[in-house]
Amino acid sequence: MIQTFTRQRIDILVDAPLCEWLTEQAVAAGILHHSILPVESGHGRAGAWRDEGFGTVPKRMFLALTNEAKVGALLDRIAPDIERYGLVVAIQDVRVMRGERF
Amino acid sequence: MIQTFTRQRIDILVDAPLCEWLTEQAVAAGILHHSILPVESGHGRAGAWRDEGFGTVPKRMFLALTNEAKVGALLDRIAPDIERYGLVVAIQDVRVMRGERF
Amino acid sequence: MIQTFTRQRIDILVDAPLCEWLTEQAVAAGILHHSILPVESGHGRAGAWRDEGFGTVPKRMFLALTNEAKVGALLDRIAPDIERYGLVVAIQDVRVMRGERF
Amino acid sequence: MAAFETLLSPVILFFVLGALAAAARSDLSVPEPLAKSLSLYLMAAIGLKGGVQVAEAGFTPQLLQVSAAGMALSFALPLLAFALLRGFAKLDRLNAGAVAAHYGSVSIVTFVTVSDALTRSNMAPAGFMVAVMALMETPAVITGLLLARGQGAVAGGSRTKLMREVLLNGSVVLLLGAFLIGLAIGKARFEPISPVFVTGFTGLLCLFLLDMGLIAMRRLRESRALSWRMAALGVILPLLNGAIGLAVAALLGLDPGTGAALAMLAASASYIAVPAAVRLALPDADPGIYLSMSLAVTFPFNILIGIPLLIQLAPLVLS
Amino acid sequence: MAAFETLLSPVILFFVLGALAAAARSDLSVPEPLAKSLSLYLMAAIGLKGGVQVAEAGFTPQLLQVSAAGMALSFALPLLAFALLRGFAKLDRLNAGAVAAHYGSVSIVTFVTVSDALTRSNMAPAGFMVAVMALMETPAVITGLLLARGQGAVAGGSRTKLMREVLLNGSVVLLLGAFLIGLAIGKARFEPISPVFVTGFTGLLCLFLLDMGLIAMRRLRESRALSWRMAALGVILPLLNGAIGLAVAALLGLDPGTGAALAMLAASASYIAVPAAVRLALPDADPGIYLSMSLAVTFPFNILIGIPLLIQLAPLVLS
Amino acid sequence: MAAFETLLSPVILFFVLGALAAAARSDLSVPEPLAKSLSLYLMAAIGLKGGVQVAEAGFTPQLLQVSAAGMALSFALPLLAFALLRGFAKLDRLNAGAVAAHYGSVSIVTFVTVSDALTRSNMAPAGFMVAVMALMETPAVITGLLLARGQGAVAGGSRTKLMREVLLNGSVVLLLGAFLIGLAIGKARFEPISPVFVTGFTGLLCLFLLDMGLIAMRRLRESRALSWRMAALGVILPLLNGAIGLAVAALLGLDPGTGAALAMLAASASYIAVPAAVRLALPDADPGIYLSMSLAVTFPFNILIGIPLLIQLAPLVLS
Ligand SMILES: Nc1ncnc2c1ncn2[C@@H]1O[C@H](COP(=O)(O)O)[C@@H](O)[C@H]1O
Ligand SMILES: Nc1ncnc2c1ncn2[C@@H]1O[C@H](COP(=O)(O)O)[C@@H](O)[C@H]1O
Ligand SMILES: Nc1ncnc2c1ncn2[C@@H]1O[C@H](COP(=O)(O)O)[C@@H](O)[C@H]1O
Ligand code: NA
Ligand code: NA
Ligand code: NA
Repeated sequence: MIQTFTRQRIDILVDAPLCEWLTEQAVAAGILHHSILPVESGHGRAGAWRDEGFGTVPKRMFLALTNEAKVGALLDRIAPDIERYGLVVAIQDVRVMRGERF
Repeated sequence: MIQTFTRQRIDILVDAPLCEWLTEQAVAAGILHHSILPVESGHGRAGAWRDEGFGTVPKRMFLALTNEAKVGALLDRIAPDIERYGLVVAIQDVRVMRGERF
Repeated sequence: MIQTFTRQRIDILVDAPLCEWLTEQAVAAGILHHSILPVESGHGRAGAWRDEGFGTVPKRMFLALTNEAKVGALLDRIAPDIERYGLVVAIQDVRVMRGERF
Repeated sequence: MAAFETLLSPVILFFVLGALAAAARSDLSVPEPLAKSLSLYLMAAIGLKGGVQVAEAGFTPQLLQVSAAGMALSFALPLLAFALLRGFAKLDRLNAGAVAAHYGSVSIVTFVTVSDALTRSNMAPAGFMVAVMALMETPAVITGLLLARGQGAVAGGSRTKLMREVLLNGSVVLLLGAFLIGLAIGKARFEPISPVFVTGFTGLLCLFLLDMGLIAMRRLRESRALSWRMAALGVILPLLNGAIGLAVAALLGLDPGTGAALAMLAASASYIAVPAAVRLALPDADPGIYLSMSLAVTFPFNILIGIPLLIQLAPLVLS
Repeated sequence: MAAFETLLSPVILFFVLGALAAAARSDLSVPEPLAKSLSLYLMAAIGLKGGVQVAEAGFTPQLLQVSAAGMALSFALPLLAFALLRGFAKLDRLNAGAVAAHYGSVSIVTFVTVSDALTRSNMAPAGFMVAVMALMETPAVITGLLLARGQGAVAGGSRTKLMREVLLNGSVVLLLGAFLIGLAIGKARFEPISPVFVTGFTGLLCLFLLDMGLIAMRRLRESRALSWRMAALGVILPLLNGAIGLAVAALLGLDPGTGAALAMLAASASYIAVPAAVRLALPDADPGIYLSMSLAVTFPFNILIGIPLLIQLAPLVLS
Repeated sequence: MAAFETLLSPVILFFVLGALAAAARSDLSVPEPLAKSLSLYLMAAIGLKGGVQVAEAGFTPQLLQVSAAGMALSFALPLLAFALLRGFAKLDRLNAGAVAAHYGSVSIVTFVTVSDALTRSNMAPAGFMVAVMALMETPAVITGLLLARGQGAVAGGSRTKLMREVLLNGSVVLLLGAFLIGLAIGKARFEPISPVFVTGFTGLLCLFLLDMGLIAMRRLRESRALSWRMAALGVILPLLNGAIGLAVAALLGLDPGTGAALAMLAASASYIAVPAAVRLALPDADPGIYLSMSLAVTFPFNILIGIPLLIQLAPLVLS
């Protein structure tokens, strides 16, 4: 069976206008690769929202597979802003192929 | 390093027309916050589908980060309908920041 | 509490034109059910990309819940192509309902 | 001749192009937001045009008669469909009720296409038929649910949600709303927006039918759930329902265009609004069955055979 | 009479239809890409038309005067708003600054709607008002940030990003770019594209306002953050700002159409460009407040009451 | 003069606006579904128009001659490109073959833009050129694959998939399908849909080229893979291929408009259909190279320099 490596997956729900800021933080933390998925709607403390083009600040889902050290570095960088930017962060262990890439 | 908490992530693939029903069940189970991601296409028992606007019942991905008790409460509520609504449910442990929020 | 089973979740970031190839590999590995989520933009070795309709090869997110044996079979099938197709693969344990389905 | 003419219209040819492309497994596809946008546009356009026409022609008692007849048809046609689906296609009660709801309701795209064809054959239907169509969309859902489940059909909590889905369904609201706007503004104030809603109509309809051809044929290819008996009913039901509609039109003394439109509303089956409502109310029913029958069989049949047939028959039956 | 006329225009009626549909919790909705596409289209269209008009009419010193006045208004109006938001609505400094930025800036859709209405009342505003609008979009953001945070407002790193967001904002670039294109091509070369950008304009505006009605009303329904004092300011601020705009127009000796357009730019509040910039620069401010006030209160107020009022007043105030 | 005229057309100016906005890092962007919808629209429109024109003009032996010549060019031009990519730009065999496939194929947007410009200069190309373009899209892919990999190029399983992708590619199907529809309906039945497909054409093309300007420039900014030698070939290849195309046109005795269109088909490089096919067939080739060369260098070069040049040259070369 093909060899796998344990790395981490970090998912961050982030406001679309703050996406660029977040990816810059990720790069600064050494996370050079990521993907952004669309989010259609949601429900939070501020009530329900739906991306209808106008009238809300829509969310995106930032997703990166990387190693523990870099996840730690990213968390340290964004820690002071998590609350005020309303970031929702989830970290999990994953198994990946091509371990050297992450 | 910043403190993290272990919580749960629940992903549910759900038919778009049943999305509202599902979020009501989540609220009733105490899960007040969630996000909905679009799904583009898929393959299931009923064959392949693709969201082309008409002619299929498209799917959405319900996603919530919350604690074990609330996940349990939600599962209990939806258990009788999982089969007939064709829900696909996946639960994982995740590490989150701001543990009190989830 | 409702009974859950441990299965696996496999996420694969794949170029849109290779999506059909990937789902065929999945079927050949016995993974008959999957979902495809849209990806909006990203950053990789080849720099940044954004799905603007033209001028990039956009990515999709292949997602399947299945069992360990089938995940292994799929990995074996795609192993020789992971590098040249630039697949990003992540595997995790998940808890599911209706264990017999996966 | 007139039938052949209809088949050579660009609208129909684009439908055929879409169907052939999907049959040949081409990767041609229309982005989903464009499909949804075009359908909003078509509904707004026909609603407005209908309203403006009624503003011109004035209210007639016929409007009320035809509305009543249309709603009666929508309530009643599922009964016939249900009987055939149970007896001939051997469907269980649940799925038979679900399918029956679709055949009692209407297909907006079919209506738009028949109106376009009738207008080109100098038999433009009365403007109020748009309102009649909107009224016919939902009664069938109620009959279908009762047939599928009996009285205690829907649990208390979801009943309000279902009623909202059925009565305030986006297409009903947009059609009736645009109809009322057309009524309110009349012909003069309609002028500035008529380039978009009238002049552009047939061309945009071509693009929409290209997509419908693709979608209908792809569904046909994917539809494992479809037995030959169900497929046969997908052809028989529009013929029966259309004949009934034509008979009602004759009883009401409608002109050929208006009568043909009513007949086509009876003959057509919903595949946009009703599937969403039925998925909610009858989650155990198999969407593969009702979507395939209405969209992959009845819809193309109506477009390619029903409409030309009707354009031949209507002037004969309705003096 | 003229006011009533305005309310009976299809553009406004589609807005009302959208608002009613959302109020009744219908599931009617416009796909997000269509909404964005329509807004791009509207900006390109008004930019082009403005440029072509200036190419015809030639540059006048008035153009510079009104541009300067518009930018001054955009810089200054947030001060008044800030004072009222702090004093009357009891908002904290941060949120008051954030909201103030929106009221100093402009709503493109409101401008488009008032231009359409003015043109139909034979008071078409001067072509250069499009450029004035583009210039008014962003100064208010600077004032708003200074009010919210004081001088050290934005950290060094994000300052460039913010300036880029503010100065090279998509809508500013498209409006000014299309304006310059219109200027460069002039009337003759505009002919081949005028069917899309002129003839189609009002019809497509109807579809866009249908969506804005839906969005504004849904936001109103969801807006928990809104106290009655904030809601009241959502009505008072456009009245005050509009009056100030009208006064400036009178001082500059503008014609009724151009003056009314300037007044409506002052009266309107941004809900597309500014929220994105403010989310970036003042992440601690509550989007629920500024979006609800500008989009769910002020925008409908301007469309339904402000525009008809202005069409009555402008000819009286501006000789 | 004529060249300058072309550059002042709104279509080109919107392309420039998009490119400048992207160069300045503005956040202006066109929603992806709108871009895809516009490209579908443009293909349907030119297909229809070409078909209607051929229905008017009748079939001529020229149609067959030019089709054969076009397909020959598509098969052969990759050879020249391959030689230069290997020899001058030092690309490895794989990437050279991949890029060569793009330069043998055609850019639909470039064709549409040159047709528009030629028509405005009273040199409208013959209607059948649309069909020629569709026929030229795919032969180059076969040559490119053979060059990249030699005979055993593609494994059995994926060969059918690739053939399907290449032959039943959405754009080929839509172009030829719409062409046949145009042929079948002729001028009279085209009337009702010509407001959308003819009158609206140039305006919508503006919006599409705005987006292409944004996309081309963003790709140029992101393209790390591009050496100056590759960039130089992005300019040299269209000049060479265009000259070859013009020579073939002269040999065939084509009129200036038709000949110029053939030359531009030769000069242009695909960046929509071919990249998808090549990603499938040559996954090891670097998309950064072929997308950047065709989209970020050759496409803008053809739009801004190639088309004006051709409009000057064609009347001279092709009597
Ligand atoms: N626990 C959660 N799980 C999933 N999505 C969440 C969660 N909390 C917040 N969100 C998303 O983030 C948005 C903003 O949340 P809030 O900051 O609470 O208003 C919500 O509308 C959701 O889309
Ligand atoms: N195991 C699975 N993994 C991922 N997606 C699934 C899975 N099972 C079902 N789905 C999704 O749910 C849809 C309906 O499945 P089914 O109920 O089997 O027809 C499929 O088309 C997929 O999009
Ligand atoms: N570690 C990662 N985490 C998330 N997405 C990734 C990762 N690596 C690559 N991707 C995605 O895959 C695309 C192609 O990556 P690459 O093959 O490195 O150019 C990127 O643009 C991202 O969208
Ligand atoms: Na019916
Ligand atoms: Na203002
Ligand atoms: Na070429």
